Amino acid sequence: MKQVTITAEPISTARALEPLEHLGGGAIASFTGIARADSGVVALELEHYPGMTEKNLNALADEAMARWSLLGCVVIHRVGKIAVGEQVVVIATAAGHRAEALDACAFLIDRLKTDAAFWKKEHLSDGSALWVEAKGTDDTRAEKWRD
Amino acid sequence: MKQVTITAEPISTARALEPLEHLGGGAIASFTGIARADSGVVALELEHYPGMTEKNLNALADEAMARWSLLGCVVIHRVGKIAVGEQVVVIATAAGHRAEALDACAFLIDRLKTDAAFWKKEHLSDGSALWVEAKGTDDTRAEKWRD
Amino acid sequence: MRFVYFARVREAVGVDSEERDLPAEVHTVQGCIAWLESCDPRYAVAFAEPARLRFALDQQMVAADAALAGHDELAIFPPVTGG
Amino acid sequence: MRFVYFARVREAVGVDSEERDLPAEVHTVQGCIAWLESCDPRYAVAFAEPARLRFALDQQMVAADAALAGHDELAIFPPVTGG
Repeated sequence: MKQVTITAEPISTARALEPLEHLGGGAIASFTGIARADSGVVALELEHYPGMTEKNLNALADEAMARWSLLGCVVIHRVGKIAVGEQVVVIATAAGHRAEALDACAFLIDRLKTDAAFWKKEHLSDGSALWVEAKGTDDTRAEKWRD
Repeated sequence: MKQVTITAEPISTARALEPLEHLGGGAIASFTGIARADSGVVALELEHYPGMTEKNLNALADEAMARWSLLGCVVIHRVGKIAVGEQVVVIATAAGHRAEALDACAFLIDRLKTDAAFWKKEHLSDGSALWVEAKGTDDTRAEKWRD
Repeated sequence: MRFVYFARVREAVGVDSEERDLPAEVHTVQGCIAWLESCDPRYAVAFAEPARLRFALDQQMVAADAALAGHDELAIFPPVTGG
Repeated sequence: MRFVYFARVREAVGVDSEERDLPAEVHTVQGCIAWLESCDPRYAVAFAEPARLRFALDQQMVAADAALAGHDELAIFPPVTGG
């Protein structure tokens, strides 16, 4: 079971977990990314490359499914304007045992950060906005999954 | 924010995540353990040591909170008879960034398996029941968090 | 001393817990195990595999050679299997 | 060739996408960049930091020296920052 969704509507970890809860697996892991109120940030704006971003996420989900023999994998990413406190991304994985579910979940969020065509802008309380810079630490974390 | 619960009632990841969703963190991770239908298993029965088990879980939660500067930590473990497909344990962590939330969540479930006073019995479809043996691989995974 | 048992050990002993006065010569967890085994064969069955026994004194995990002095409750159980 | 731009690059170029006929001597992604820069100063601004540009040909990530032959769409954008 694989579900990849890019949506401009609010997303929810609880709803993302539902399709994974009755696959017969003994383990489900999830990661939720939330818009943080960093220094004056009131909202994020997420841009993506329609078509390519879906391909990126499907490729990552397929890789995780195969590498960890997952029973299920859900990747949901919100786009457009996202208020502080709202969910930006939800990853959820189901597997027979915990190591597979946990590792696949960490893999998916680490690699999504470096491999999927999304760009994030921060809207500040003074009305200005600035594009978020890619972080070297993201590359480092993503790199550890290549072997 | 720390919540440790041992209960004989059904538990839910969605409800466990709620108190973590508005702490201002950018990352929430969760792990859910589900009773698996292994070879003839129809239900699990979880026994615990009232008093000591709560201390074990609180000690693990405190250690995770301090080690990864968590904003929140929820550990919920069900006891008593648990039908196949139902949730046995839910761990959820909230932190500023993903590495802390993910690592703390993995730490908590790995160490819960070796450090918390729970014992699991499998009820089989033929009416028999047997105690689950502790696994050496659990010790190995728990060991990697000691430094 | 109050003894409490869990899981496979509890089933083999046949009770959840019991209160017993210890002989003067019993000073350690291991001493309790040996003494209980001498009291009744069901303890010998319950404690048959020492490598698969764990102990807690007043809800703190301890080794088999731990001293009983100052403690009220000894729990005897198999390795834990939660989660 | 259809050009598409995202994020900071899109804002600097001023359009989401555009269709342009390439001169015969432009064969690579890097060649496109140099040629666009020669067309209008806003491309020079958009492409000012080559180390912070990424490219995709028909939605496949490619390096700056990738050949254009057989492709219809070149996307130019900064490093991704999703999640």
